Amino acid sequence: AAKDDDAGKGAKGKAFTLVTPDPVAQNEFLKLAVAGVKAAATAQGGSQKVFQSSDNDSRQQNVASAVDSAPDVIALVGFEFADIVAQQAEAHPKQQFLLVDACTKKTYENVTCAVFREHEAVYLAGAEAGLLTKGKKVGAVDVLDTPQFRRYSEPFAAGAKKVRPGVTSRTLFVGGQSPFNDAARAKDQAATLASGGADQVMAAAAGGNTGVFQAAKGKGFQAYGVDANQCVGNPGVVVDNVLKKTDVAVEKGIAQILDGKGGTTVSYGLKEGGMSLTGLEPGVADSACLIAKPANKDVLQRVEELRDDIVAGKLTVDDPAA
Amino acid sequence: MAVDSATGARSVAGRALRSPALHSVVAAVLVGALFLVGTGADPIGAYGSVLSGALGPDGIGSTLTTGTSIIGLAVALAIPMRAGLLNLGGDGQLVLGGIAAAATGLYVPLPAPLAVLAALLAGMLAGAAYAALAAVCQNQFGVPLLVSSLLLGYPAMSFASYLARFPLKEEGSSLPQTRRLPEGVELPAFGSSTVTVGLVLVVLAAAAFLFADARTATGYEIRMTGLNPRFAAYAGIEGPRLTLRLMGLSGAVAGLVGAIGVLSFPYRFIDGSLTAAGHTWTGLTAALLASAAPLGTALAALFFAALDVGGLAMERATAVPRELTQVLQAVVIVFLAARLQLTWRRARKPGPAADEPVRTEGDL
Amino acid sequence: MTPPPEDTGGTPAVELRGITKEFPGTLANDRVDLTVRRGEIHALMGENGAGKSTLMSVLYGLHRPDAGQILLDGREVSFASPSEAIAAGLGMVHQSFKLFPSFTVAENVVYAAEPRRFGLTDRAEAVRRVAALADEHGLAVDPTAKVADLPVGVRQRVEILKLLYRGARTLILDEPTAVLTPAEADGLFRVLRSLTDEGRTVLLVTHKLREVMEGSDSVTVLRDGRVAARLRTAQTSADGIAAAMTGRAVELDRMHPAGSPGEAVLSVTGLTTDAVRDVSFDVRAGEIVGIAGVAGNGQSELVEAVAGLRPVGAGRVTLTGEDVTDASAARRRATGLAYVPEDRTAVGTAPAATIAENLAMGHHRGHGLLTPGRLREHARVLIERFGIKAASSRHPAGSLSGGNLQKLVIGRELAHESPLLIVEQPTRGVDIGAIQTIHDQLIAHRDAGHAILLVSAELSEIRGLSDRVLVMFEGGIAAEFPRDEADERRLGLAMAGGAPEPPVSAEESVEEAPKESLKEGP
Amino acid sequence: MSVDSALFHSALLALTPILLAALGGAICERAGVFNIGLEGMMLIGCFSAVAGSWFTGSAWLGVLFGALASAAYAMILAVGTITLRGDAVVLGVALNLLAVGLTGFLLRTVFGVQGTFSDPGLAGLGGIDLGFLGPVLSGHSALVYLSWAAVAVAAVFLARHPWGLRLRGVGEAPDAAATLGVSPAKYQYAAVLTSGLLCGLAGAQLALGNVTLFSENMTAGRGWIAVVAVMLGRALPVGVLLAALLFGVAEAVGFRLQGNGLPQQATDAAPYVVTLVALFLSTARRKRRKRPEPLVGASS
Ligand SMILES: Nc1ncnc2c1ncn2[C@@H]1O[C@H](COP(=O)(O)OP(=O)(O)OP(=O)(O)O)[C@@H](O)[C@H]1O
Ligand SMILES: Nc1ncnc2c1ncn2[C@@H]1O[C@H](COP(=O)(O)OP(=O)(O)OP(=O)(O)O)[C@@H](O)[C@H]1O
Ligand SMILES: [Mg+2]
Ligand SMILES: [Mg+2]
Repeated sequence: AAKDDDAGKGAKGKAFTLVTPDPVAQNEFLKLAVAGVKAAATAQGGSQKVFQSSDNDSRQQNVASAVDSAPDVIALVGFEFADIVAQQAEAHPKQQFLLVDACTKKTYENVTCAVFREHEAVYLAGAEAGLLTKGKKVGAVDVLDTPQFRRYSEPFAAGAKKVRPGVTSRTLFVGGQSPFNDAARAKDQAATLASGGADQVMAAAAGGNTGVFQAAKGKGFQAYGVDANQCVGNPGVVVDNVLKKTDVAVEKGIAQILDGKGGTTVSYGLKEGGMSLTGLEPGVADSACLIAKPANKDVLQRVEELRDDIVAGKLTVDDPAA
Repeated sequence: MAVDSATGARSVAGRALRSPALHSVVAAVLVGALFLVGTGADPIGAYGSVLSGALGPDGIGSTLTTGTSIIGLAVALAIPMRAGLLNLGGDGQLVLGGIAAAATGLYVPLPAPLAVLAALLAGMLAGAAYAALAAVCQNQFGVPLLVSSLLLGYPAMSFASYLARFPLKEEGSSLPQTRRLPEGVELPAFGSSTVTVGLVLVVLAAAAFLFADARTATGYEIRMTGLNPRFAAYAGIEGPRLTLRLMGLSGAVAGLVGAIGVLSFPYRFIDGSLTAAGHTWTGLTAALLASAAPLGTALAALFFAALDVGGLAMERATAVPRELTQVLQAVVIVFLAARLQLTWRRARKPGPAADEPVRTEGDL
Repeated sequence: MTPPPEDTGGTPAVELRGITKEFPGTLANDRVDLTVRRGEIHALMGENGAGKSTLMSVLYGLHRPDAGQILLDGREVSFASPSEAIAAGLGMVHQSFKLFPSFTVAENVVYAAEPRRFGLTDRAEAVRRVAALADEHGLAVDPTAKVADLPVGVRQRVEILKLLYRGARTLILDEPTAVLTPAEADGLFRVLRSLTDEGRTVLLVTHKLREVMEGSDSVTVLRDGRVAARLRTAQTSADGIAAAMTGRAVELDRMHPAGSPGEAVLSVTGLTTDAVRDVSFDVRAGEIVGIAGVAGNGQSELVEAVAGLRPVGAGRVTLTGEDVTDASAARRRATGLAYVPEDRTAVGTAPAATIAENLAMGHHRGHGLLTPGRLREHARVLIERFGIKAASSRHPAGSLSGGNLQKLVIGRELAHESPLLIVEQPTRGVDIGAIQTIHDQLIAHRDAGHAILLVSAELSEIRGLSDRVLVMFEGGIAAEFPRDEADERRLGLAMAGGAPEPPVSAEESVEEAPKESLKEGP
Repeated sequence: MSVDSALFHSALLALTPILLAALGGAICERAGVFNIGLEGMMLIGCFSAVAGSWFTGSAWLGVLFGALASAAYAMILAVGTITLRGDAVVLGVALNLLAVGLTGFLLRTVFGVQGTFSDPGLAGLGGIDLGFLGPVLSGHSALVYLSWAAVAVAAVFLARHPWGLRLRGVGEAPDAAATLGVSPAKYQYAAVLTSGLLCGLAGAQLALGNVTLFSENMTAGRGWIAVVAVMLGRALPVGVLLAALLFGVAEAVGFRLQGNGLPQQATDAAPYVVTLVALFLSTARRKRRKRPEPLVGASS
């Protein structure tokens, strides 16, 4: 399932290789990256390959293997690649790299970065939660206690407090031996939040999100998904989703490099359309998200105002990873 | 058993052909082929890409790099296993070695080459001390080593993770990782490859183990303890002390592997990255497979490293998931555990329960 | 000397015809015929490895014969498992007891034939039935006691109760008296006789000529898997049976010349540890001190405490003038102690290691590197000196026969030339030729000026070798005899705790010590 | 629902898979087979239960499928150790490894996904409302109640049923059992298969009860905890229950403390440390009651 080449046999088109830090599997974020590289291949009339890694060893091996075949652009998603890309970019100055969701410390001519300001969209989701909470308690389930994951919990609390002073929040971490995939523990953590009174829960538990939604169904609270429209698979419990448009970042980044404008860092937030909520997107009516319900019209309206403030620079959201 | 060096090349080849390990590998490859055919894949193409991916010019470097940690951990776990002791806490010792090396490398006020040495020593010391703790649990508190080492492994990983995320963390990074070690505080690599001097250190450790096992009085005592602990105790070999020392050595080698990991690219401790690939289990498996005989352990570990790397290459080149190679590994062991006994049963009186550790004759 | 089968009259209780059983490399039973009349006590004799246990296992359904027939009460039967044999009225007490130490007596007896109530084991009923059965046959046992807490003699009774509980008409006993005092053995024979009086049949494997002469009605002797003799006990003698067993005339009791003791090498004062109470004695250079006693009276614990393998509770142990009470086993060996343990496979060797490696133990330090060549050379010397029959020193020690493995252990320990040698059961399970070699070596070792502490359950061995005999009973030293006063009657009396017993008359065989002590499960 | 009852509720949920697997391990232990492969058997149970539920549309058929598949998987251990006399530790470690590879491989080939398989159409085990039992005990899946029943049945079976007596005898002295016509191999096979079944149920509870999905390596060390629970509970069903309860409560309490400012790493480590301390205490107590042990086992 690693190879995904729909061309590359004799065609003179451009070649792109995407290396993922983890198996793509049900990882919505990585699925979007794959969609992005496919879209770029279509747009550029080229071919693409996807190498999936699972740990630091395989990441290094996959990047080395990608460099060996010298495609036009090697796209990499995830902060895990920062060191590896820096090393390879220095060793292979002719090879173009697109690093999505992270950047190298030093800048390189041949490394283009795309980073996201997740906290902006999470803040808006938090605002929805603040407006919707009945018991004035919200919460978040994070995979691990890391700065990256705190971007999904702290702005959530901040957004809720912004619209509803007096709201309290709590964050629990999945942890354990298999934190990214332990749906049972994620479910248990979410249930714990619920029994503590939280009725709006941000689900940033990666593979464990399913567990959070299952808890939401059982305990009757509302949840917020990430990366994809998770309302569809979990009808009736998901209010909205924080969307990180990796596909856009990958496709745009590749185009940018081919245009000769590589070597820069582009930051994607609400303003650039790189972060969003399902509720703020065009097809919201068919999204199956709770936010699309007529009753939540006011909520959505308030969130749109906040979004406009952030886009206009009138409101800044603190970045916990900064 | 003592390896008889006086055997001619012909008998070595003959022994290899008759070796149950080889038979098990062949059987596992056949089972894997059945799997492949069953899922509609081409076994020859798949195995071909495993081979070229692991041993071809592009792959051999990766195999040796992965091999550095797998061989190191296999040797680490084989050392106590030679005396019949199972150390299930390799992950914890590995990670403590890594974090200790990182902290030393970051803070020790020494010139770079000395700092590398200090970091390696700190890693070994941390691993040794922690593994010895498991031995103390058995010796003093009567908690079986298997359980004490297993249980102690988890808090060690949590502790290292805590250090990486709080006191030692790299400010501004979204990864739970320490700062990069200062310039020059790193193990030199061979040319432009990813293979570092770490491989040499690990091979030296394996060689020292081989020598001690086959030629020294202590190695002899360890083997006899493994074969019959009551015999060893009767002859005056003190079990608890030996356990403590062997666990210390085992932890030191595991810690060394952790330190090598940190002193190699990307020159920092990243939470979870030392253990994510599961090299400890692979190493344990290699040691079990070879009944902890030093040469066999190292060879089995290298074989598994090649499978690991080749599996990823196969996944890149064909539609076959790399899990296949993991299945192959396990099937080899299942066959070997069963086959071994078939050859073994003839030699010994049937006992009521299969509670003795498996021993092979000599090496792989 | 194979006379025709006895004219028996009536259908025999058990008849084996042409039983053949081959193990890889060993023809254990070769066309064996055996006829046991109902109501008799029939003894089966033969040297180690003659095939006695194998034959009984075939009868009991533990082994399938390669050829031959089994007839019970004239009907041909064929058992696929012991349960079928049990159902047909057979019962067997094995050479080593087959009991569950953590279970109660009642649970051991009813195991696999439990009384039930509402589908569950009816424990009250089990206790009741076992008590009744014990009463009926005069076997005093507490059904609720845990077997692990019982002395050997009582465990023997539990084994017999197991058979009676299953309604066995024919009882097979494999070396039942190996671990009993003479008095206990007599008690056992009284029980067996009362059982045959009820019409049951007893088939008895034993090495003790005295028992055969006094207790049995007829005897079958096996040699090398074949029947060597069928005898009516009343019409034969102990010498005759011994000759039939070995195929030659045997010198049954050999007395070795006395030693000339010098300085004390080992002094034990007030030693107390598990199962040992306040024991004091000396062993002097050039002297063999024998410790006699029924297994389980503290001999093993005493030896382990002296060898440094068991913590000493109180008292003092001095070795060549040095206080080693708290020293490690290694320290004691360095000070001057060598030790032949009673269990050569579990303690005395690593059977999976090579013969050379086993011979190296204790000789392996202080000579630089241990190369395979040096190991082999060391092995070659010892193999030659002690006449160990081994194809190659590279083979696993576990491939040696019992006697040769014993020679390996004894040779290795003698080669230490330590001032003190402790030997436990040196000839257990070893045949007559090897016994004589081992005895000669021990005597030579003593005459070279070493002190030897000998523990043996075999009275003839104790008497033949020792310059002084100590008798252990219930953890203490019950009696001490100089060489000349240590006759069977006195020793037997002391071993039984001084209880009166009938005088012993018949001779006892030399060649066999009890095969197994009571080694119970984990 | 108060926080405390929620705590015990979630502790009960978390411990059920561990308890079921540990019960299987205990039965093996009593029969004299050291089963270190609980983790792998449980993982096979997870996958097979999800596959069974998905393809039949019935969660209960999924449970059945999980139990049977896991039992079939346990046959490898049974044949390897009982018939071929292989080393139980080697085989157990291999089974754990094999299960990870096998389920990952099958996840891709059967479901065409990697990582996690979940689908709204996947039938899970619902909670049963037994309101009269109160908030802690009510609302669990049927397998949770079954696990309690299994403890009781196993306890009575081992202590009082004739077969339980025979099984314990086989574990204690196999040749003694054999001479009374009880085949040790038969009982050991039965024990290993039972442990397979129980691990299958444990896996089914984890994948269809605790959550409704399969993800790679989802057992995440629970099988190893079960091995520890067997040891801590001394292979007694009730002891195993208490050991699993200790672990479950330690973990649930850890979860709560996490929200109160304790770092996640500390709460992750807590259940293992608590278990280790419990082991210290229990062995120390046992030691004190026993007389000093010989360094070399005595045989007399
Ligand atoms: N299971 C077995 N496999 C192979 N050989 C065996 C087996 N059991 C017994 N033998 C061999 O068969 C022969 C007869 O053994 P058996 O145990 O019947 O002797 P025995 O007369 O009872 O001896 P002892 O007096 O020592 O008890 C011996 O050579 C023994 O080594
Ligand atoms: N259960 C068994 N399985 C396999 N081989 C056995 C078994 N028992 C005995 N043997 C082999 O049978 C042979 C005879 O063994 P046994 O112990 O009966 O020797 P022995 O005739 O008593 O010799 P010794 O006089 O040295 O005691 C040995 O080679 C031994 O390894
Ligand atoms: Mg016999
Ligand atoms: Mg013999």
